[in-house]
Amino acid sequence: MVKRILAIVFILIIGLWMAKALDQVPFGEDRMLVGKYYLEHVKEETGAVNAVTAVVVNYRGFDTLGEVTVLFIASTGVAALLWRNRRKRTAKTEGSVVLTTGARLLLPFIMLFGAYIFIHGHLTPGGGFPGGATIATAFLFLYLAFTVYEIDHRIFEPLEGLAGIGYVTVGLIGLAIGGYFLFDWIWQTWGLGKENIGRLLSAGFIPIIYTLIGIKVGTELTGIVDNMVKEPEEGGQ
Amino acid sequence: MNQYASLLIALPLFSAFFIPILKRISKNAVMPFLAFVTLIQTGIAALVFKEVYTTGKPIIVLAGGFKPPVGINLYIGHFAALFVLVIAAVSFLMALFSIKAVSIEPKDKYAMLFLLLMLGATGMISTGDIFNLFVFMEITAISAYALTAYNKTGEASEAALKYVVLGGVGSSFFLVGIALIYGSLGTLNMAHIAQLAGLINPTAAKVGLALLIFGLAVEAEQFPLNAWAPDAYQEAPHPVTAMFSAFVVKASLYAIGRILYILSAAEGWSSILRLLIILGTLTVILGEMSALRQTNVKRMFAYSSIAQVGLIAVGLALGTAAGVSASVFHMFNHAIVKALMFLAVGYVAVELGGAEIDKFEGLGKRMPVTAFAITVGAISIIGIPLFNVFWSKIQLILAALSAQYTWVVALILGASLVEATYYIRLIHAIWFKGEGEKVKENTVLVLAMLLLAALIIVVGIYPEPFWDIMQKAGSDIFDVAQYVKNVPLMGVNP
Amino acid sequence: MSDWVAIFIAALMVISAIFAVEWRDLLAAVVGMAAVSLFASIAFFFLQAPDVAMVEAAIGAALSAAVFILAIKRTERYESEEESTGWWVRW
Amino acid sequence: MNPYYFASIALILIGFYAVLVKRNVIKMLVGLSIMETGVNLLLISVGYVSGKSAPILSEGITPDKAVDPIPQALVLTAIVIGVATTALALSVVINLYEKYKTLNVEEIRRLRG
Repeated sequence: MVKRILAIVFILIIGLWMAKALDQVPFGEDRMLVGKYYLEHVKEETGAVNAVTAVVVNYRGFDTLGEVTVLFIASTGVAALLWRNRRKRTAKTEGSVVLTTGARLLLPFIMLFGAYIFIHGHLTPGGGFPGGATIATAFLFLYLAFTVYEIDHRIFEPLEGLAGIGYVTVGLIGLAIGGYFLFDWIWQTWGLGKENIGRLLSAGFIPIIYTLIGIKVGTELTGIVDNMVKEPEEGGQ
Repeated sequence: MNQYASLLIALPLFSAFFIPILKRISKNAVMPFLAFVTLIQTGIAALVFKEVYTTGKPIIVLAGGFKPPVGINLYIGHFAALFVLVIAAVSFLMALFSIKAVSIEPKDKYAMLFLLLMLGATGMISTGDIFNLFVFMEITAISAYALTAYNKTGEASEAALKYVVLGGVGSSFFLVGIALIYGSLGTLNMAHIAQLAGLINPTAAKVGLALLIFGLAVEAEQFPLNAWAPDAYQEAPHPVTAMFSAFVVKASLYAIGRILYILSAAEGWSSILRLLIILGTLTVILGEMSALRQTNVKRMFAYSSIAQVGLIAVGLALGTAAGVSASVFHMFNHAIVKALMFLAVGYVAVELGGAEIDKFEGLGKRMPVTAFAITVGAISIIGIPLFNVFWSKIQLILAALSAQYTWVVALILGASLVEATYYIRLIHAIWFKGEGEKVKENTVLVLAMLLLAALIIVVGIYPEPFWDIMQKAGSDIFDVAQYVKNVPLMGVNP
Repeated sequence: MSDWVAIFIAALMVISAIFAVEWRDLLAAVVGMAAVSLFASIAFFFLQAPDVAMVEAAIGAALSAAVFILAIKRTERYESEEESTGWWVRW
Repeated sequence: MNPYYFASIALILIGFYAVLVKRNVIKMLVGLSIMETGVNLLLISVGYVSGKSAPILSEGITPDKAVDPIPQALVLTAIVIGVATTALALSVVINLYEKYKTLNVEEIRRLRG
């Protein structure tokens, strides 16, 4: 009990301290500096309508590369930590009829929807991350519905690696063509799609990168789920 | 041409993504591939180092071709060039060691995590953007969590869990700090922040800076948040321990120094300096006291490492150019010494099956070269003249004296005395106790250890050229005006 | 008007967070956590951040809760009662 | 004080409380997740400008009518990083439970001093 009170006092001190500092950053005021630059130049410099996407993929592309890497580390780490000689799924009961048929029927639609989200990332809210998560949800449904279902590791792991290699390669092509790593060569050097800003075929390499991210995020999250579901067999260590 | 320095980031990433495909072709190729990639990385880092130190100008890598503060830039100045080389070289040696030391499956995952740990530290040191620093810190931290738990024993999982919990709290605090700084300045680029630092609201700056330092203190092993360090050092695979001590900590310490000095124009900044100096002092005292009562040598070295890191933090917080340069010198020396010592101890643990102190009895007769390496490292870290750490400790003392912190001098001398106690106990056990059969030592590892030991002695005998390099690297952190001038900021001004 | 909406969402978030921390049944706690994420995602919509709202709903609420539930399935479901005395994260 | 600011600080503190006081490992990770949600909410609130709309520049929304896009980009990154940490931590917990058959941290203190 003493400890709990101590903890609460300590936490309240931190809270007051943060609140005092936040008072100096009033809510709802316009303090944009670099943000204003982004909003004013986003269409001509990247061709994207959704400024957040342009910031994520173009202006702060390094962050996104790092973010994809973090997810890659997580999926690799989960696979490394839960690695055993022999593993299998131990669920006993099949899902109900609704779940099994639903999962079978809905799978292509959910995947199409995920693909739609990440291809339209430069126009509407969304992008590679929610798109990939949607695809992973489809596989999660399959795992819940069928007791013996398992993804094909010979396809998934290399696909994950290939998507990552694709991202780095797009960046390196930018280095070769434009002289900068992650340079948007499609938009800034070739000028493709300048006339249809606001339609699908525009915004330089954003759709390409978001497709790669979508595939990567989808496979990685599915891999994490797969590793969490399978339990070690008796005696297999 | 300078943009090709971005290969420092691109190469490890590309290789890590390539390993799942390589595994399909040949499983045995993974570890040699790891050594090969780190060797190439060392080559690129050496080229970058040569470029920076011959021209005297930093290399600025612009991601996506946007000028800062609009785009993210990498700033490879004198400090970053030096430490990127240290990181790559240590990684190469540890990759060689991994071939021998890592026997637990899945090795391909180990290789990926290894490369990404190296990538994260490289990125932390070279980035010029405060949020990008966070991303690279998380890359480093998350691969470090996974590598800590890699042995899959109960103790390793426990150590990793401590690390995850502290790291998660730290990264949340770091983000709150970023929110405060961004909220009051509207920019994330470090040079731009430094340029506008005079305008920042003092309360927001103080709290934000303190939160950023607390966030980084987890990785930098400063006092209240370093409970994970001894456990993780003890339980991680041996090459990984050496990497933690040699450069993961150093990268975070650099980040603390950089963030501290870019906001030096803010009002009330010196109170943060005082906070950091107190944290560093407590870290030194507690680290040395705990090291005294350890029986596991790896854990003892871990506490010793924590104490040295505390000294570096104290040096960074002195607030003078001499203090920062001395800190950088100490970082460099400590990186070499601890890489050598953890390599040697790990090798002993692999060969003799454990790192308890009784395994070290008679080591002088059983594994003479390894014993010699440990002895050189121990003597050096105590601060005996003609070894490298002596010079950095002297420089730290001089800097503390000129900054009027006499008690820091007492702290450094006292720490050296305590170190002498426990290291001499270890040396005694190695050379004057016990007997045993001779173990055949691996040629590659012997060469690696002799190389590092030779480097220690060379720095110890000819410190001047190295001290010149360190002064340049130190002023790279301290001289913020020059830093702002070096970064090609485009005029986005309030 | 929008002030009241903000206060309402904020209160919901705080209440679900308190429940998530205090419930002894870990599954319920995870559901509480997912509820915090969902309300946060609604708050993001009101704060004009639809991209973030989508990611928070898809990743922060759904997948992270799923991963938690899978982990609970492989460990145990109820938190033990006793109160501890020491600080865990220390040397 | 603004309700969103209040909620984000409250979430951070509640999460931190769980990490400090709770002895159940999964409960601590729930606390960390709540903390991360609070931080994300704080970042978005800092970037909000009252009376402006989302930074998607179609259908007559001009640059001076949109909120700051940077915090939103940052939070996208932060959410993904948070999930990555959580997943990794949970696999550590699974390993821990296999070895010790308990989730109580007081019972799994093997590493001391």
